[in-house]
Amino acid sequence: MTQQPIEAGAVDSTVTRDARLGADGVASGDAPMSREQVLEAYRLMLQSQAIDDLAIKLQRLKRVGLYAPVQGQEAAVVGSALALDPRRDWLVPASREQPAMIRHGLPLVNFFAGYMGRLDSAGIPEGVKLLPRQQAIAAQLPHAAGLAWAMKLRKERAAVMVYCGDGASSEGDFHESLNLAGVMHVPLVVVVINNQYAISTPFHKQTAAQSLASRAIGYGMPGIAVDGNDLFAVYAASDDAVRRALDGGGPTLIECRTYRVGFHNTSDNPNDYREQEEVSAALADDPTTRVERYVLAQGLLSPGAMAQLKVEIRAELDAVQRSVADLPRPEADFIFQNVYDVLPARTEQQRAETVKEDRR
Amino acid sequence: MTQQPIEAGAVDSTVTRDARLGADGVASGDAPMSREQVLEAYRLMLQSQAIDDLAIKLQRLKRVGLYAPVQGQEAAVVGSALALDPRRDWLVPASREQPAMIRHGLPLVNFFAGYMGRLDSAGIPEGVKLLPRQQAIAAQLPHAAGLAWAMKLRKERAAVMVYCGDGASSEGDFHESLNLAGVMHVPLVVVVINNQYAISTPFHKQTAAQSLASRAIGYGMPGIAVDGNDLFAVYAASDDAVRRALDGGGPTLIECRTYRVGFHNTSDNPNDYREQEEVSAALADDPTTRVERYVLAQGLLSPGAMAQLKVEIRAELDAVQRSVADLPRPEADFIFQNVYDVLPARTEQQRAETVKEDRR
Amino acid sequence: MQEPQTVAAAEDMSILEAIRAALFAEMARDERVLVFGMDVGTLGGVFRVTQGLQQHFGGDRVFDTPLAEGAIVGASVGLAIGGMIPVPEIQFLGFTYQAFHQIGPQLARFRSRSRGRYPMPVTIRAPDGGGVRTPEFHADAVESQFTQTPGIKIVCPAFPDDARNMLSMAIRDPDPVLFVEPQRLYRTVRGPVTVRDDPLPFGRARIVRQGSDVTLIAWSAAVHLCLTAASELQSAGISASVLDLRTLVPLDVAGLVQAVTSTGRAVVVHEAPLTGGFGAEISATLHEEAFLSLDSPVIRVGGRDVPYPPGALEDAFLPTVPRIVSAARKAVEG
Amino acid sequence: MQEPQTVAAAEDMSILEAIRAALFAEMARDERVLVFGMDVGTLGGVFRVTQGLQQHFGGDRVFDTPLAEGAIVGASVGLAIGGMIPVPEIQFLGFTYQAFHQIGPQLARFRSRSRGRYPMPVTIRAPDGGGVRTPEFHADAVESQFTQTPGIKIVCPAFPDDARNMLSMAIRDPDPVLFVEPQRLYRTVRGPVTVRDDPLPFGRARIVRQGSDVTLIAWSAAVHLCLTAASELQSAGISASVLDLRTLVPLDVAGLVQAVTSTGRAVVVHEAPLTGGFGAEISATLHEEAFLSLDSPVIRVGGRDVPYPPGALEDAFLPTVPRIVSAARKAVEG
Ligand SMILES: Cc1ncc(C[n+]2csc(CCOP(=O)(O)OP(=O)(O)O)c2C)c(N)n1
Ligand SMILES: Cc1ncc(C[n+]2csc(CCOP(=O)(O)OP(=O)(O)O)c2C)c(N)n1
Ligand SMILES: [Mg+2]
Ligand SMILES: [Mg+2]
Repeated sequence: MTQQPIEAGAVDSTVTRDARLGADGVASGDAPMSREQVLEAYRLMLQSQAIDDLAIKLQRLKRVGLYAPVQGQEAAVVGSALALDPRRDWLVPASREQPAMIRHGLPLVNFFAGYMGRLDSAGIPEGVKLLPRQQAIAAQLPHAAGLAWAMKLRKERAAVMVYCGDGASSEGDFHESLNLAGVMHVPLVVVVINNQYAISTPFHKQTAAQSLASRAIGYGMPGIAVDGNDLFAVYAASDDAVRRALDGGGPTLIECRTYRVGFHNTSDNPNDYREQEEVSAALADDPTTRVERYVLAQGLLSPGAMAQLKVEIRAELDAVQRSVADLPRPEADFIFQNVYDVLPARTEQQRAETVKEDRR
Repeated sequence: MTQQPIEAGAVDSTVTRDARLGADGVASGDAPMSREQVLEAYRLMLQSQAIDDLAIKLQRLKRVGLYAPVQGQEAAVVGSALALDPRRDWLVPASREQPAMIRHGLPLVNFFAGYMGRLDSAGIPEGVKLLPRQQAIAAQLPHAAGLAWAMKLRKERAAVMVYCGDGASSEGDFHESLNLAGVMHVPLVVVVINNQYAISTPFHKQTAAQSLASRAIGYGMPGIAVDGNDLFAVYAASDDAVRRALDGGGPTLIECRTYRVGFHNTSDNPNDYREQEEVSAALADDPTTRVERYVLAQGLLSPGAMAQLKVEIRAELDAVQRSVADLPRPEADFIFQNVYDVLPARTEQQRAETVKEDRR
Repeated sequence: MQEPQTVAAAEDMSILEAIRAALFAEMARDERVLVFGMDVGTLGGVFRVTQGLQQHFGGDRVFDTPLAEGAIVGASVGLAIGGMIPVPEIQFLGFTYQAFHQIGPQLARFRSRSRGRYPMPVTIRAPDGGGVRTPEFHADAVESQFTQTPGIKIVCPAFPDDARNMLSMAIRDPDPVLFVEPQRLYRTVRGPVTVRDDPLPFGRARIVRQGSDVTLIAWSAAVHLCLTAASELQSAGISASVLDLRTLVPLDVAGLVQAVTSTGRAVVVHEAPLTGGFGAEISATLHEEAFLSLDSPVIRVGGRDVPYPPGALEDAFLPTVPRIVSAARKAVEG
Repeated sequence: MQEPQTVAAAEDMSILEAIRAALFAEMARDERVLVFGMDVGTLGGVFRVTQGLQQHFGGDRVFDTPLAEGAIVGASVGLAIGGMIPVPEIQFLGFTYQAFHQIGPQLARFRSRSRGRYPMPVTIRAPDGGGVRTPEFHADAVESQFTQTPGIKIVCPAFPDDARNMLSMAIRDPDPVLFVEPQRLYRTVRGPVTVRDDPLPFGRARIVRQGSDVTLIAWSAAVHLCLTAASELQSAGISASVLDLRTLVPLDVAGLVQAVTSTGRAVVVHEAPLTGGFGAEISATLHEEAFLSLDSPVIRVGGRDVPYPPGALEDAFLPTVPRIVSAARKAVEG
């Protein structure tokens, strides 16, 4: 063992891609997505913006508790999720990947029911290969590694895509699960949405690393950093990674560099910790606008059809939201459901008490 | 932020050193250590072997509880520790760095008292800049990062060296503390003793990474992998890292590749999980033998003086061991000492009870 | 349970202001005191508890850390060894889960492991508790989990005055302290704060309301539920004492026994799930120490034995005033 | 508390053999069962509990993992979602500290968080307990810490028969189970093992010795201390029952009450530090549920409220037979 040659510098597994869809909406090289895919992506990005707007409005009306907007990260989230086949692959969200969850099969009603406290309707339907949002930062990563491991053990041809943030990359769970995924060589795609902030903490206070993708080398997997505002670059990297996973090539780490344009969540005020100029710069490079320009330039939609689409999206959401508002609120004993397969006797007694108290 | 250029591959911070002191005991290039340092190292390595032998013997006689030998790792442990100035720098051990702890100032009596249950005498004396051994794998790493941070905040010119194993590199604590050390840019030297095993688990089941040093890039610090059986290579890398730390250059990760020749500890039997050939190969490249050949070839010691030295070392240890055996065993209420500055009333009552019971 | 001498005139503050005042005072008093954690620096904390500290004391003494609770606590151990007095914040007590291995087994034991060489003057601050419809984990009141790892003290103030003085005491304490801040009360409970220079040591419970029929025992936000319940009980002709435990470790066994002996009946209230909650310790202790003075068994009112639910349902989970009132009635009337 | 029907003849086994037999049986019965953790594969575990499993079932079903407890438990969550039945080993219960954030807040809550979509048929095996002079952490009996995170069951067998049957039950249980193995008893306690195909559900305590003056309550290794103490008490003219709790969650409240009512006196014994230990829960529950049947208060005998000491001093820390005997005398004689 001591005789093994000392490596002449570890091999750098970080690959970098050139920009594919620039801020001007012009694609360099062949588009990695079909026209249908581009339109699906565009629709999802628009829908994401509309959901942000609606959920924030509902939060202000106290009909939604807390909401964390996607704004600015649409290309990163949508471009990666589109590389999955929802009937085949699994999606493991952190807590800011709304369009990915919906694209993967979470019905809009269930989605809004979750935010609006209609808990009986808020579950993930049977058959939808999706995990619930995770509120403990990075805790979903080992789950995803284990799930990918299960796919491998069962010889199911399926990939697992898991999301986390730049902040999450500092947690022990990040490290332990990527290392495990590497050594078990499981079909996992880790998408780090590096939006430059963890609440108020900027990326340069999160780590001294130049890139998070560079961590891949320490886990023996390929890593790639892409412009997270470039739909095509994100999709191409994700598609590569999913294919590799399906072909037994093991896990991949993808870092999408983007920017959290909005507040951290509805109880945050970013003016307390960052300059407006920074936000303006990011706003000037809105990822959806890039796609919109492309869609128009390529004639995928006419300006009229585009305007129509936006109206439709908002109308649909509003209808859903109104139908959710009509759903019943959960009974008090909801909290005892699904704690165990069969409630322990003592807890069953607490349930009975709760029901009685609630009736009073 | 999204406008920042996507890096053309992250810079690889892993530097590799050529062998300095080969298996034949011949140094290539200038020796990085003075004659006195080589002799000090040689003595410490011999002493480490003698401690292994004695402690294992005492364990078999049930006078020591459990012992984890250093055998095979002497160059890695001694070469790194020698780069420290014990009056200036701090040493944070894992649990298999006996010669480093002794070199850093832990008196032999206290050392043996710890293993032999003479707890009243087993402490680290005031002024010795050393932490106790750590039984929770990797838990010492954030302590060391914090300690180095304190040095920086206090503007003390001091480095902190912390040890951990290849197994430890998989724990979340490893990641969290290296990332913290990187971003706080603290004077820390992390020495990973990669002895190829964590109990029975070989390195290739621990991680898919080619090198642990390669992880440094993900924390924004320099990383270096050295032949851990090469005293000069280990020393040179450690000395560089300590200097960098003292000069405000931040942390360094050093991976020493070596081999755990002995059992994991006195209750382990390595024949259950590895081939004898592998051990024989490692035995054939004993790091102390390398130094011994060098010492003889350079005429630093005559064969007679060398034999004499070995006798002296064993005699000293035996005397210490016998004097420790004469020390009193701790009283039952030792367990209540140092739990708090002042014991809570209820615990004080337990202490009184314990004393009473013990007298019965 | 007599309070010591006052050294400054009382000032009206919220709990949040009281905590901030203590941080300012201790940082000014001792330059070894450091405040750090996620978002505590530039932002001043997600609740703005640490607002102004970084501007006042500089980025070397008040800083934002990476998102890693284990490292925040683990680094505190090293900072303490290096001569500093760390006051780390864990953003919510429910994220001490991530640092659990560095709290009980490391921070709490380092004095003992090092045979006294390295005391740990570290104060971990963390908000907890329900009633404010936070997302999952943000309300988990898991203080009792730290009572199984001796070496750490657990302080749970319910009033601005205690928050102010006990945080100062915690920071000056040579031992580690978990300082739990009731987030629901941060801005809603105001009261007079009198800075004490030589406060009583930890481990003194306080009677915050005198009564003769039953003693309601609580700490943290639940103290205020008990006060409300006591008022309701008063209207029903039941006179209830309220005992604020203030610290779980050290536990004021004598104070507990005295308070309960005077009424012969007790109800203990906490937000954590009932089973394994610290109410069990209080009940067991009281039965051991005051069995003959008890006219009826100590009744516990806790959270339900289920995971903390989504905000919309937290009232079904939490101890409520009606539940406390009916437990007290049961204690008194059988 | 009647035991169900036998389906195979009794065989004499150690606890270790019983556990291994259960693993073999469940892996053979259901190919979704996976065994993994540190050193469980090639080596067969540091105690050799899993010896032979990898040879028999192959490296895909029995494997060594990296040294990361959080990932071991966290991956189990994902493996369960993916349709497997994970039986991870944590090398010692004292290293569940490192996985704490993945056990209570994740594994235990996943069924509830996913509204029933993802049940968690995961059994975490971990040895614990003192008396064998292990290094720090290796003896920590921290089972009570998991009683504050509902959703997980806690099983603590003391006899080979229970170890065998309850491990099978745990693996077949759709909910997560923490299965605590008393390392001190692994090879020292032997007894008949009868494989039951349809065992009683969890949550049934068992009277392992009948007596009339006092009930000694315990689980895990402490049951055997209580049996020894009961023999000693017998010589002194005191007739003691011993109740083996077997599971902490679910808790057999009815069985507890019945066992204690019949003697009117109780002592509860555990290895964890006294304060916040599960003995408090037992005591509180008994007082709540059986106050009028108690002739004297429930007495707790636990570990001392200090960190687990080095091996040489563990007897000063642990509950011992003399301490149990004198507690029982006090319960009986006042
Ligand atoms: C373990 C844990 N620690 C702290 C928090 C509080 N918290 C919620 S979001 C957040 C920042 C997350 O940053 P990042 O991972 O970059 O994701 P982003 O919010 O940018 O999408 C923090 C600290 C938490 N939820 N979980
Ligand atoms: C947190 C934790 N998990 C598990 C163990 C049990 N254990 C003791 S030593 C060891 C292997 C350590 O391997 P490595 O870090 O390579 O150090 P080495 O023993 O090779 O020096 C393990 C798993 C432990 N002590 N701490
Ligand atoms: Mg972020
Ligand atoms: Mg090793």
